[in-house]
Amino acid sequence: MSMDKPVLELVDIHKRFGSAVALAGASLTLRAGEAHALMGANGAGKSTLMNILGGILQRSEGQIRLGGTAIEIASPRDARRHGISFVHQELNMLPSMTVAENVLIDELPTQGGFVSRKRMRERVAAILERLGCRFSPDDTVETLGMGDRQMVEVARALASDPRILIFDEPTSSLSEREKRRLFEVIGRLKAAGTAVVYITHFLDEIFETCERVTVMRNGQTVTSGPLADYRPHDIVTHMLGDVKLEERLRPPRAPEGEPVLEVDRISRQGALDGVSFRLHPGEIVGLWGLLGSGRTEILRALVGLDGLDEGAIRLRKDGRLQPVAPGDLHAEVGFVTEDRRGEGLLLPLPVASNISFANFDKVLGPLGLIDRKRERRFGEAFAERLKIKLHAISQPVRTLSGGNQQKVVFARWLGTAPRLFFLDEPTRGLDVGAKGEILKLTAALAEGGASVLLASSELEEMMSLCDRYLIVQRGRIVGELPGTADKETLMQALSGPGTGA
Amino acid sequence: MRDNQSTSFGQLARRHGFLIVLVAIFAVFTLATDHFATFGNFIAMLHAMAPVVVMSCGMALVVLAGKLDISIGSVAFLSSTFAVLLMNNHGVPPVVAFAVTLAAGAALGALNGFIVVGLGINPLIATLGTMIALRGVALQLTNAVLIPLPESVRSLGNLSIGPIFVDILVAAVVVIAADQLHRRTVFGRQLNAIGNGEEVAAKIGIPVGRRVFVAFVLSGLFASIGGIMSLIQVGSISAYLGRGMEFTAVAVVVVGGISLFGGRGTILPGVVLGALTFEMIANGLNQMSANPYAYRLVTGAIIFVAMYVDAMKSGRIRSRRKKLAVRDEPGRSTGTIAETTSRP
Amino acid sequence: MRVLNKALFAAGCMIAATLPAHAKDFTVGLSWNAMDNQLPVKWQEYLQSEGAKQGAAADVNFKWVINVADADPTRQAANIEDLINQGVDLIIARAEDAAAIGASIRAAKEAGIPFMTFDRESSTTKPTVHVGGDSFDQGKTTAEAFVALLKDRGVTGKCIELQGSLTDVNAMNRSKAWHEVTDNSGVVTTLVSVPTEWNPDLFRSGTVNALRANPDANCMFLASDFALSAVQSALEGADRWAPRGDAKHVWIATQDVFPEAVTAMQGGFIDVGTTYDAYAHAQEAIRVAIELAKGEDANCPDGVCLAKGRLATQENIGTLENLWSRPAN
Amino acid sequence: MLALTAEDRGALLRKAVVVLVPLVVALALLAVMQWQAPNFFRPNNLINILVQTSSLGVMAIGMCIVMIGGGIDLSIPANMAFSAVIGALAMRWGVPVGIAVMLLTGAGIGLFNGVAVAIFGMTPFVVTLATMTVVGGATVWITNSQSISDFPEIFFDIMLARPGGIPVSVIILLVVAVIASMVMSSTVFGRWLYAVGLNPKAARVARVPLERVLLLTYVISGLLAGLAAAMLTARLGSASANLGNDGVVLDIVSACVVGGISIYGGSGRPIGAVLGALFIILIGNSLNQLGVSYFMNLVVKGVAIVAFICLDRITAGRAR
Repeated sequence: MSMDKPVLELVDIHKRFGSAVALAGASLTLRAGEAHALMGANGAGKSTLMNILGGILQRSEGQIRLGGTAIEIASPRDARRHGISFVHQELNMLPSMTVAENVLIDELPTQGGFVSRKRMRERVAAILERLGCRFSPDDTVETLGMGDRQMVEVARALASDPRILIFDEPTSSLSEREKRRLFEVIGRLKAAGTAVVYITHFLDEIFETCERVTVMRNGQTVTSGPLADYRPHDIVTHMLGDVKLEERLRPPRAPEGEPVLEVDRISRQGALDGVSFRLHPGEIVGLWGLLGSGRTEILRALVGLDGLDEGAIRLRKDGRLQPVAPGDLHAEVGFVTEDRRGEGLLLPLPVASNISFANFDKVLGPLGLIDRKRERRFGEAFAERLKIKLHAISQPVRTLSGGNQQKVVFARWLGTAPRLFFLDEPTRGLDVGAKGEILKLTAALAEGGASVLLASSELEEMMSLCDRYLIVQRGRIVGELPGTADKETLMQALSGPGTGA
Repeated sequence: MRDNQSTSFGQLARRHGFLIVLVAIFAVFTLATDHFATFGNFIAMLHAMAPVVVMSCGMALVVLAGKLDISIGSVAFLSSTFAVLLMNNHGVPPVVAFAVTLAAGAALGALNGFIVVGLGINPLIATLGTMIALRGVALQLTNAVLIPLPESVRSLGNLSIGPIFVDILVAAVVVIAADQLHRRTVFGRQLNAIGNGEEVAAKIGIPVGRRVFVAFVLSGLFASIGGIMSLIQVGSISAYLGRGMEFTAVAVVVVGGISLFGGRGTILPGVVLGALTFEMIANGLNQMSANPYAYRLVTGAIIFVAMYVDAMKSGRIRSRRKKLAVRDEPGRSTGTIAETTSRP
Repeated sequence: MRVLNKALFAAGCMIAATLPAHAKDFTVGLSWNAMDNQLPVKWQEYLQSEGAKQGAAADVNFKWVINVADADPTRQAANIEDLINQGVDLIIARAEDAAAIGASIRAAKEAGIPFMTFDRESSTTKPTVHVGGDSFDQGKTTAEAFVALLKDRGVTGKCIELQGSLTDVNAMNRSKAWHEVTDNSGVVTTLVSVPTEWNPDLFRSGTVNALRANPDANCMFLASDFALSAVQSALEGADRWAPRGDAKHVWIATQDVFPEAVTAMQGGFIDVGTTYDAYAHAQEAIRVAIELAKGEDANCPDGVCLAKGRLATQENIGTLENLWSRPAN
Repeated sequence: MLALTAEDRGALLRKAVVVLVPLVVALALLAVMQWQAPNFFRPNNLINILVQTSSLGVMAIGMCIVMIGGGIDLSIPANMAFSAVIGALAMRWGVPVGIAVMLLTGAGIGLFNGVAVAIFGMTPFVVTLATMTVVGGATVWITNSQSISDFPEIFFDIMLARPGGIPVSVIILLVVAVIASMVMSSTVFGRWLYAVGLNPKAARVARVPLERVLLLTYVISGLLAGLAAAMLTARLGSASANLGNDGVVLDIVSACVVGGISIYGGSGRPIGAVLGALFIILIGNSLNQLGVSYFMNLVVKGVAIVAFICLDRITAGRAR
């Protein structure tokens, strides 16, 4: 154990938003010269904790101690004053401006009222030197690759000489080489005595760079200690918690019949790398991977929401597989996005309009106009079938609870009776009851003969439904498991080959 | 999103596109008329475009922040009106009167800034409202009548040092000052950063509201300077002062390579080249005795070209193409499928 | 509804005609296309003062409803419709658009309201009466005097013409008269004609550019001198603003003789001009209005009553009487 | 769970305020008119107001549809003048040809805007600004700034008729308003358009053909500009370049803004645009009759625009 006194301690932090509890006793202890991995499934409370540390949110209870003394962090500026700096996951770049300006934009050095390019260049060149970057402070950011931009983000965080530096999923858009460089940088920072918090979903990375790990689940710290004491598998187990193996909603089935969809080596630079698979009628296929592994990207690329660089998609039409463009495939797919409020629903519009949105052909009146009565009946029929709780079919969908909103999304696609369903985190943010209903609904889809591609972070959910699993890592499908695979095997798959532990 | 290897036409057009157009226009008029490419005419063009350049500088600052100010014509008109009325009806000395104009311009800009930043109203609508209202006030004050300036002030319009008119120098000073402000001060760089992405800028810690507010104040101030210059040149104030200037300035800015999406382009030489483009067309067509209304056609066409280049630069057209281009080639072989790939 | 109105109006007219004469209210709707220079202001002033003066003598009590259309023909049409609906007794309108005003004239006719076009004639529909300046005669007077002057001085004039708005009948008439007189004079040729849309800025830039393209130009014809200051600036910039007798002098023929032009003419900068007699126009308009009010013939041949302008030269400018634009001193 | 959240109460309040305030303002205005200028309430004047509203209203509906999709079309008045002139020239081949040419010209220019905005992704503001410049210049060039009059009588007979005392142009406005309302509320296109304006991402996920929908909005606004051209040409008896005066575009935008159509897209209804147009005309007409100068009218209009948007924003509850 290190004898050093901790640089920073977050002790028993609680955070409530109204009646919702985001943090219920989270603790974190950072030491100088160490990288500390912060792990947790989606919604575990990592970002809330970091936002409290960064001064963006204020805690409800608990203590923050810096070098042993209790402090308040009232604003991002405050955080910086205390020597806390962030490298955000999404790069906050000013693309048309130079690297130097990007790094120092909020504290440009001046001389006689004018920005001193010379001093700016010198300061930034020194930081870039420390980072081992080969681009110049005068380069325009938009001419840099993603990795270099990440370095600019790091440089900006370093500009204020922080004692504590937080990396939030820094490698999600980096190539292998760029990743190596980042790790070297982290190594150098540690050597210089900086305390590093490293948030990631990639297990292999933490074993490479970190000395210590804290795992959070449901707003609490569940375990913390030297990384040497953990195996990858342990961490996954802590992250996902005790997976209660409920009864399967339906027994796994082997693929049967002719494939309805064939995906052939689709790629997009930086996101997907030669993804291929087949989908058979009536089966539920789980895309199993951690957040950021590329499962969402696969689904979105297939329906044409994001572009593709190469690859082919074939759909069964008239008895044989025929090539389709992603945009055209969209017409055959019921797509439930992970961002229900941002992409799934038209929040201010009535429930009825949201349900009828993809089903206008079924609610048209004699003049080719939408028949309000039929639209209402159509909506009500689904509301009843899916047990959507509402007081009027005409109420704005915004006013429904999350679970009922999600049912509206399902209702919309059910109406079109598609052969394919792509479900991306269909139960995100739902309570237990609503989750169960959505899962049953998913099973019913497959029973009805549709093929389902399901992406979810929750293992129990996957295990209660999937007929087989495609293991997704770094935009590739690295393996496949049958529906009978047990929890151990599935967890192992996440920390398996390619994660490099 | 932007891939960095996309040189070729896009960047070429961005770097030199408009210079080529400018040279072409220059060549055409030089060949087609006798007196186009003369020193005297060049000075005349600079003289004529001086007010436009000044007003466009203010517009450019606002546009660089990713906003828009279509009230500049009205601000110019109203703030100049104050000066004229003070001089003509109250015998106020010109220096004081014009100081009032500048103060009024800045104040009206501050009004715009307040509506946009303080009340959080879309700049287009906000300045549309003030554009209409301020023009109304000015017309009410002048009774919409053409009012000549006192002789002593009017004669300033042709004041020159050697062959160079003073207002060319004023415009030069303003444009250089605005350019330095944009390129070399903290304010200017942060404004540019806001234009790159308001949310990003806010996250990094730039005081977005304050900077945008000041940009509107400067826009109003520059509008009033341009108003004074235009006023003195014409020798009288009339309802035509500043009319349509908002659109001219937007056109100048766009043609000068300053992106309406904000954060891209520079005041020098952008604004000057933009203004020169339009002035050359006006002057050249005039000397060719072309139909004066052809000017608007050519102007519009030039704006379109500039905009196309702008859209291309911002990667909109390209990315769209890319998306559309992803079609399957039917002949492709099937290859191996993941069902059979290795297991862990 | 319309029939009823017509009937009521006709009945009203009959009653009015048979009643013994006493000072009766006569509401005039005055529609200005725009108030963009001193001329309409003066017109309005004179119309109101003459209305009071002549009206008192003829037992007609003039009342005025005035609106301005800000140079927009659509708005002017709407404004006149408003006047019709207020049931005015006479509409006097200065048209923005010579063709578009026809619709308003027709509408007034349908409502049984007499319509006087003022200053600018309609090119499409005949109003009850037109009163205005004789702009063709105005151009002609100026052009003839100008040609005579140059002949007398032995100068061959190469002129720049600054036209007005091409939608303004007066502007077109002046240009037509200028060309009719000068084109065959052998003394004066027009090198270039620049349309200004009555925009002072175009007066300036038009002059600058035309001089640039035609350095040998030595004379100008201005369709109006209301924006003289702009022309003066341009000439000063080219170092051509000089009184007669100076080698740099540009010979200038102008129209309207606004206050600045009076001063310039007195200073020797402008050579000839023809007044646009605001006072005479107003006087004539009121005379005709009173005849209409009384239901009598206004004595306008073809329904047109025109007041001619007077020639102004450097010689007589000091002595012209009743010149509205002479600066008070 | 089903109770109204604060946000919804805000939305309700907002709806109420947005409807109530213009109503109160209009009523107050009418009260003043009753007191100060009783002529205002003569049936003829009221019809006159409706006639004036008709062409502005038709153009405002076009703008409203573009704005619901999140765009703006500054070229409507210039397009209208151009269509009027081209159509007027085509009148020599008969009235139906003339009117058809007006509509087609308008729609054609709309198509051009639509392609530039929807396909090439250019900013609507500048695209339509450039179109405005080009088309405006072309109009002046073609006509040499002169008016084209000289139409067959039958044109006026049709367009200026007053069946049942109601002018044809008012009937046209009503028909367009009803159709537009139906299209926006009850057709697939309408639903798509609201979705595109509200949330393009969600619309894309819900399989809305974004580009085509946006393109169509500009074609519609162009078509309606052509229709307004026919109405105005008949009313003025002439077509000329200055039909497309700068002030008109401001009136159109003002009508939409006052009529509760959001500049950010996704909300508002055509009937709002019509009422907004009525409001703008009403202000002009009543201030005119009260003897208030046209210039103060401008001031009132400008302040009204900012005030309405401000009201909308304050009551909107959430920032956009």
